[in-house]
Amino acid sequence: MSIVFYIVAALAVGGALAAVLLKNTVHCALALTIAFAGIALLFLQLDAQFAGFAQILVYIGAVAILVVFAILLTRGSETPKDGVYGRKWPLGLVIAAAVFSDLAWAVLQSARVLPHEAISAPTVTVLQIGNALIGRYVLPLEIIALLLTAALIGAVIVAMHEKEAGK
Amino acid sequence: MTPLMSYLLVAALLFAIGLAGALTRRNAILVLIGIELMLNAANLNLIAFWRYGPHPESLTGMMFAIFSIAVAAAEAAVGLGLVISIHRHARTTDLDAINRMKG
Amino acid sequence: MIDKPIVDQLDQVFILLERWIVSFLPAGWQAVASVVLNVVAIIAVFPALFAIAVLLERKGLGRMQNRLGPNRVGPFGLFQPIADGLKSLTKEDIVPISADPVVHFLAPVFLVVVVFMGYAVLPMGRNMTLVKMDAGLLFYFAMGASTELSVFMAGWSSRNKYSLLGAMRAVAQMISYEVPLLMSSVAVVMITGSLSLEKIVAAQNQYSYGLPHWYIFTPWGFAGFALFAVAATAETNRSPFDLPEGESELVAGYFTEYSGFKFAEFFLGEYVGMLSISGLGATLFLGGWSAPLAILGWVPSWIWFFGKVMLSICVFIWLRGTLPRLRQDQLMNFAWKFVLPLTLLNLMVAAMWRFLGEGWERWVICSAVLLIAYVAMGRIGMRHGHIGTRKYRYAE
Amino acid sequence: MQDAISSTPQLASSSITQILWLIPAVPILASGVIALLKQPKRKSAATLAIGSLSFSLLLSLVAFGHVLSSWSQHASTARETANFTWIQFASTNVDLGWVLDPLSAVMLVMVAFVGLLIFIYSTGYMAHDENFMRFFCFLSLFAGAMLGVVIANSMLLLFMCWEIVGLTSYLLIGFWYQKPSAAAAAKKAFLTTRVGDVFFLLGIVWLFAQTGTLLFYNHGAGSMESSALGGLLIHPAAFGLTAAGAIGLMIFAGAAGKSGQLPLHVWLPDAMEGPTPVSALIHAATMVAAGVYLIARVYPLMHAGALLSGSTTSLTVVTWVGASTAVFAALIAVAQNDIKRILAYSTISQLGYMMAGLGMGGVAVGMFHLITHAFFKALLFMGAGSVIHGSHEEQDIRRMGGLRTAMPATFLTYAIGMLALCGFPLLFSGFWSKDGILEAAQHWSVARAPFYMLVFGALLTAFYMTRQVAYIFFGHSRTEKHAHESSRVMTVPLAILAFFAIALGIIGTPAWPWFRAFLDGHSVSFDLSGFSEPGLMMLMATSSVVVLCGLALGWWLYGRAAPAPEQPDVLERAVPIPWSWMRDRFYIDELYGATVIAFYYWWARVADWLDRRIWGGAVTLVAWAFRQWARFNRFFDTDWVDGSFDKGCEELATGGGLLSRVQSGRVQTYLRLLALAVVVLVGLLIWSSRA
Repeated sequence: MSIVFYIVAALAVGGALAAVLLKNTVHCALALTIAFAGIALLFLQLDAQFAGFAQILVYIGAVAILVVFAILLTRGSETPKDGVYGRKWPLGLVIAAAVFSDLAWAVLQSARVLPHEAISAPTVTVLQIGNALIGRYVLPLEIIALLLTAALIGAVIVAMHEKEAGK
Repeated sequence: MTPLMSYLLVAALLFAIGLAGALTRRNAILVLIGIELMLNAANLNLIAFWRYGPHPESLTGMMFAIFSIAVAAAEAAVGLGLVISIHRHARTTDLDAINRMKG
Repeated sequence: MIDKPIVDQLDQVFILLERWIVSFLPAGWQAVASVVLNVVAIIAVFPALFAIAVLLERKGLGRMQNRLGPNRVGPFGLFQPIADGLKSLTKEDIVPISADPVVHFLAPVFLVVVVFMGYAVLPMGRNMTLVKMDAGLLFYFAMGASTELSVFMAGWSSRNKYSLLGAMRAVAQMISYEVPLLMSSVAVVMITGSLSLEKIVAAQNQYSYGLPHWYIFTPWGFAGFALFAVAATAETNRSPFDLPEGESELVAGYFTEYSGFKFAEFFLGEYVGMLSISGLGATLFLGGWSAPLAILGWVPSWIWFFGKVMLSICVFIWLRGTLPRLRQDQLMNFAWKFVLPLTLLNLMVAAMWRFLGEGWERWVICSAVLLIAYVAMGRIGMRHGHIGTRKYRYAE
Repeated sequence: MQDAISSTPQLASSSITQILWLIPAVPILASGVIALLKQPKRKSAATLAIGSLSFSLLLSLVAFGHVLSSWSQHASTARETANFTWIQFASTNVDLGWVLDPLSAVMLVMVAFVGLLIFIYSTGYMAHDENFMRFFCFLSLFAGAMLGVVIANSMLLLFMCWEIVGLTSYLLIGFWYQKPSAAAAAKKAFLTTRVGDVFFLLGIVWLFAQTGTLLFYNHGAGSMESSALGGLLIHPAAFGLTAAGAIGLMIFAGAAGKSGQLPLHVWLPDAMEGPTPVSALIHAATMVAAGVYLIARVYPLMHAGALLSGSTTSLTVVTWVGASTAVFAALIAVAQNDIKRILAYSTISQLGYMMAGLGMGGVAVGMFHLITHAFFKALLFMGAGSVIHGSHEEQDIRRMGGLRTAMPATFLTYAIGMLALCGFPLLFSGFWSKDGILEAAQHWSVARAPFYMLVFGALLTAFYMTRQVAYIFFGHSRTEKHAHESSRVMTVPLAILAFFAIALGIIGTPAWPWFRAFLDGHSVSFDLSGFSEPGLMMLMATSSVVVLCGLALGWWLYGRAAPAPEQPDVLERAVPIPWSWMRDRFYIDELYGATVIAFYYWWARVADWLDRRIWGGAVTLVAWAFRQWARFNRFFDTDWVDGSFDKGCEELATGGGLLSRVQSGRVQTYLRLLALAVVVLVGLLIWSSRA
């Protein structure tokens, strides 16, 4: 496997670990963006250009900012006095480990089935994606449109300042 | 180790890390972060399978990933909105303290 | 007529140069070398442009404000940028104690990196793009979107009320203007049918009766360019939208706590961002490296590209000198209630434009729709704005 | 009332039959009005009662005249009936109706006339009694009921009036209910007559079942007419009796009860507790006569199928009962000291005579003695009443005496009555009516014994009456209380009755047997040849001799040497044992007491024991069973059904509790569970795909 994959994978996993383990919430958020970047690179490495750029645009561009905003708004930046982790954190850890072992076991077991050699890189142009979106996946597209507007309005209402709503 | 298996392992690891984050962290936002990570792990899986699947030209995997990204964005927005409103009511984002929905 | 090959050679001078240099290296390294060479070229050219821009801005503003501007250092103040650069390098780099050292340090670096990443896809001349990417525009906007993060990192890490407030304002502004920026460029994509910038320029590089097919000369194109310009200025925190580092109340906005080289980096990041956004604007609406007139075809393509970029820089400077600063809520209202709706409308008009077919009807209809919408939105939308004459209250 | 007038074949029903029902109705109506009057209206009550009875008397006389005229024209039994259907069941009709024939006409006149006299007498007698109103109310009710019995053509109507008569006798005997002895006597009278009435009712029902009709005379379809009688004869009943005979005996039992014949006579002497007019009217003249009248009315039934000897078994029984009663009662009367008890026993013995007369000589003989007896017995009772009244409520003859001078009028009328009762030859009615009976007894083919018993009875009658008169009127007064003569309102009816005691004999002499002809419905003419019948003169001689011997014996024992007040009776000294038997009424009461009453008590105790132990036990048992069942139900319901239900709910609740703990409200717990579930599922998947 190419060196690049290891580097990028390490970047993503490291970012994720940092995001989970760091004390300061803002640092976690930034670590998260690194993880997102790592994953985007993985996408690119898998020749999914559009997905990678979309990932960068959506996650790093919007979600990260959103998370940071949320942190600031809820004064999460001050480190909580009674420890960062929840009460029964070891249980969580154990369960996460169990899940990972399951998944890993599944992957390893199915080694025989998975294809070995990398197939020729499919040249995916944006045009094809456009056609696919409008052609085969027009319904999901419309639904996603609807979902996004609903989420937009919903988020606004949920977070609206109580005063207006309370009037 | 085929490339696909490595990708899948990375995705599984990411998923586990996200889950650990979600389960252990006290702050609500960090739980959301954990969830975002899990979603990304899933996307990675999708793209990996698409890439090493039998006929990648059908674009299903990638399209699916793209839609999942869109949905995840929406979900993040709503989730954070909720966290903010909870914070306004309960003055805290500590998940252990927020148990008003107790049965 | 001048010999075709000479023009071409002149046109492709940089590419030929690069190829010549790379040929010295062993085969294995050539690919890497060419990439490195290109990157080095970009990193060299655009900071230089930055220096010129800074000089131009200070001289231009001065002239606008009826004063000379810097003319001490070198003839007519030409070496002022070099002086500034030296100054920033030598200045002491103070980091507040309470600041978060890692993030504080990373913010400017991240900003510069991300901004320069944007240049990878810009077509500076005929087949002079670093990476000929199919979804080039998308890549550009992906990189563009990351700048906000660095602004936030800067603002927050310096643990200073003003800087945090400034960062928040900047981020809010950049986010709200990012959507119209994207939407107006989407119109262009819709017409050309591809995200790759080369195709877009190629589409505009045709001439009929000597006039180029630039998008700006179409109703939706003109509206699109106008909105793009507005969004671009907001995106780079320039002139009317430079609230974040509004000197009067927020000292220097999110980079108040920065000094020395990090301050210079922010400055660099800002101007390079301005250059890249104007480059994009040129490629999208002004035909990139295509000549304004058919007959001027012999002039090398990159000259046209850099000419247009410098022209837009002058416009930026001109705007900075004339327009007053907008208040935050006016800014936001303007974005969400005027610019965004118009861009969406512009998308529709572009669609109409594409399906109405040749002929004068589509000109009339499209322009009519756009004009009406502009007037209506302007009057209705902005009525409560009552930007009237300023009234002074003298102390009694 | 649906008035279906049905005339006998002989005569179309005249207007008098139409209104015959008024005779009983008016006195009953009067009694109703008196009952509703307010207390102090004494005079109006008396006038109302006497007025109503006099109206009935008048109407009876008219009816008598009518029958007399129709008899004289057609020289056959003039019978008119008026019948109607009272209730109509599905197929059978309950018919009521009244009949006017010589028998009922005579009785109507007798009852009304005697009743009226007694009413007038009792206004004087009861003047001082505060329950004057009530007395007259009961009396007029009694008179009405008695008249009803007389005219009844339907067995049911007769029975109804019969019961009302029984009721009024109870009420009048127990008139002074404060006295416990009066109340006991009333109850005794009522119960004993009821015993008789039970058989009477059974007879009625049997008759009705057999003949299908209640009416006596109904144009040939009546029960007393030949067609029905024929049917009755062919039906065999128990003990070799024909149906007719059996029914006749049953009806005779009812009559015996009412008329105080041997087995059921015990109530009559005790009935003397009632006021004297009551005794006079009811226990001398009318009510006791009702039994005899009843037998006369159903005579055709009893006489049906008479063999050659002219007598059926039922009539033989009647005769024997009558004769034995006559002798038995006379014996007891000899040893009595109470003035009214002596008369009561003499009534019983005379009734025995009437029954014997009916049994042997037929309706006319019996009825003639009944009529004459009614008059002189009423006279004797009212005389005794005036004596008691006079001697300030003193009833024991041993403490009376010498009233001959104190109460001359009463003495004179009483003497006439006594002589008529004994049957003093030729002059008095008693002689002729008793002679008829003796003549019938003589010719009775079945046996000679009754004749000798009746002759001995006549002797005894003469003896105890002279004893009584001697004790009361002759000798010197044995008490210091000064007796005084009764007022005119009491002595006048005595005189009238005395006249009739003498006069009535005429209509029954053999020379001019008017009464027999009238009743039997054939012509009669006055011819002395009647006397010339063989053995008649011999019979009259023997009876006269017997009577005179009785009188002489009586006068010899009591008349001459007025018995000393406190000494025991002359006869008692002579024959103490039989005397005590006779005085104590041959211990019949004690006999009954020992047998019937004892049985009754025993049976009551048994019934009580049964009731408490057996039925009570059964009921408690059932109750107990139900309680157990209820307890089991409750157990089943609460412990088992509810119990299991509650337990189920508890389980649910605890389960719910556990489950709710899972919903801890903390998001992360949910996430953990989710993840755990995934792990488990994947584990399962792997495990299952292992094979």
